[in-house]
Amino acid sequence: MSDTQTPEIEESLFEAPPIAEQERMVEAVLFASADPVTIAELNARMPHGCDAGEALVHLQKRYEGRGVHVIKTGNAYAMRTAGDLSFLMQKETVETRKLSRAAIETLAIIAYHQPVTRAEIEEIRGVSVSRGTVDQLLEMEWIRFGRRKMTPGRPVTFVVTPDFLDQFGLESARDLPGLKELRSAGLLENRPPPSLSDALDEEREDSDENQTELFEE
Amino acid sequence: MSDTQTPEIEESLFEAPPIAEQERMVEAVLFASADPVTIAELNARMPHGCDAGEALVHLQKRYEGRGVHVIKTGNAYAMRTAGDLSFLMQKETVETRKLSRAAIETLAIIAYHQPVTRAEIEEIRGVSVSRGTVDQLLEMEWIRFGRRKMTPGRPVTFVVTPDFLDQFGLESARDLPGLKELRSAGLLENRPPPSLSDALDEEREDSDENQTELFEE
Amino acid sequence: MTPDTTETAKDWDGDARERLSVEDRMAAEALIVDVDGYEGPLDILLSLSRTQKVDLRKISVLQLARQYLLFVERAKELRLELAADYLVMAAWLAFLKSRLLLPPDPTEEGPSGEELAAHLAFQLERLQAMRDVAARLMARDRLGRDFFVRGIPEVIERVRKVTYSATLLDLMQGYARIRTRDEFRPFVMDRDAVYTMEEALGHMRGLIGFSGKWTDISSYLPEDWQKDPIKRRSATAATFAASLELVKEGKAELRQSGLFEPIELRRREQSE
Repeated sequence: MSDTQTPEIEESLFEAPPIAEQERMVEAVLFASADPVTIAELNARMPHGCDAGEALVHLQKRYEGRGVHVIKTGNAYAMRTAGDLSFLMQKETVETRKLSRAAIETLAIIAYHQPVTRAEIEEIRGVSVSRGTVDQLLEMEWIRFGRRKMTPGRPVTFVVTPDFLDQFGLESARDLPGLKELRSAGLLENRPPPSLSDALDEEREDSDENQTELFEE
Repeated sequence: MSDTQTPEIEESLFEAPPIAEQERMVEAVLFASADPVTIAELNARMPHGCDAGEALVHLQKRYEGRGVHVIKTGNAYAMRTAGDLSFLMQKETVETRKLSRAAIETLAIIAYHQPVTRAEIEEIRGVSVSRGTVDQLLEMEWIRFGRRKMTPGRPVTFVVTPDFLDQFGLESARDLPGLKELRSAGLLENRPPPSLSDALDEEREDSDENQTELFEE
Repeated sequence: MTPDTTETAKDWDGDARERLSVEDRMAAEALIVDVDGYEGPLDILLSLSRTQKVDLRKISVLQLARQYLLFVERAKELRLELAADYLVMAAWLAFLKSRLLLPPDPTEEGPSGEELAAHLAFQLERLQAMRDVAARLMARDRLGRDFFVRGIPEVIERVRKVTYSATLLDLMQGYARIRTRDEFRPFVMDRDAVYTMEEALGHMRGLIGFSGKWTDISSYLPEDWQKDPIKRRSATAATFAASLELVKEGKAELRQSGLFEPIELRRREQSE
């Protein structure tokens, strides 16, 4: 290190601080500095007669194997956290969001009518089902593809997954309450004509027996 | 440290990293952060079974007498350069806004008398406290609102913040310089002017109790 | 009462005829020059108390009161504008002075002069103490001035993981919503006892052509609207309104011979 020589020449004028003290100084400067610091800058900041280069060597050795390292970047020095500890610098935040209304409705239709095609979902919902909604449910692994339907075009169907059952605490999709039960639980607010509701409930029971038939009439 | 027990119980489940490794982790996290980090935050970021509190004790010892220290401020820990090396840091020195005499006195009164109402500050200073003074301290985040006092009108109170402690290198409000002397001299008592009614006196006594509570663990 | 205040009380007796030293006067005058630099009357009192060169606990409050009143006098002579709280303090100190000098009146209520004086001494001591600790606080090693934070803080990378939640209730309500959507119909008032003007008009248009002579409009009421009083009222009103409409169209004429007499209607002859 070329800088090493200069202070020794001037040593006669000022007593330089002990090397351990110089090491402390370099440590503090490297810690607090917003940019990497060159040896020249260190020497300029430290008291007369100091040898930043030598102090740095000591410091580097001291931090070997520690959680923090002294590294050289260009011709300047800086302190950095050890690479193997980078996982500590990540903070995983888990954000819980409510599922969108479209997603809930789509999921509900799949659960009640599985296996069900996209066209059938759209027919029931009365609006088109966005690709994103289905993708989201697939990604969450709450639905999956069922077997293709034996109708023209052989469309894919969707069914719910064991994850879904797990999430909603159900033994099987058949445990989902029918409309009559929903109403008696106060989940249906408007009262449909009695004949229609009975029909729907019957339809539900039918679909429990053989869901595939539901849309093939 | 109450945190010490929990990981030991869970130790059977996961092998925690050796304490030297945990120390490295705490070192890396504290080093990387400009803001103080609580033990809870450390534990949350470290692998399961780690005991940040114990690792911290080791780390603090390691940095004793170094150019950088591990300090406790409030209930969090931080690394800071040693105060005796400030002469090296001209470049890093932040120009702080000069506080007015009124602001300094108000800050001291809040620190030593907290939680304290505006009326109490005014009684101590013998002059009304300008809005600007309180606003400045709030803006610097050295003071914040405490809970309301249980006296008529339920006035808001002021207390100092963890930032205040960090700023002045205090571990807690109990470490304020001269606090003990002031208390034993009775100068932190809320002594009402003699003309006040007895009813008011009783309330004052209540608030005295609140205060002692704050400083005593 | 603390021993200190007893001592102070002794001082007051001694001070009764004591004159302010030249030095005190100088100090008091110096204050006047720079009133703006002071933080209120308590601050002035604290500065004045320093001229007594004693421990604040042994301060002569009487002398202090005198000094302050003198200061206010001077300020008035110099026509300096003093803030109201300075004058309030002056009035209070004048009162305190009289209490301290006059023998205590046993019938008088409220705190004694000594108690008031002791409190003022306490206030001064407390303010001084606060100033002392404020100075000690500000002299501490300070963040960003004496000790420093990490210069290159490493930002904690936030890895955001989103999980979605939905309950069985959400699911069932969602399904119920879809399955019952078709059963909604817009809310309408059921008005089966209301005979509208349009109905009356339609009814009358069919009949008016045959009515060449004056006929009571009540005879135009449809048969099934004549029995039930509610229905009848509604039909009467509608029929009357429809009659007016026909008159307006120039198809009929209306007349009434007197108040509450029957209203009669007949076809208007198309003369033109």
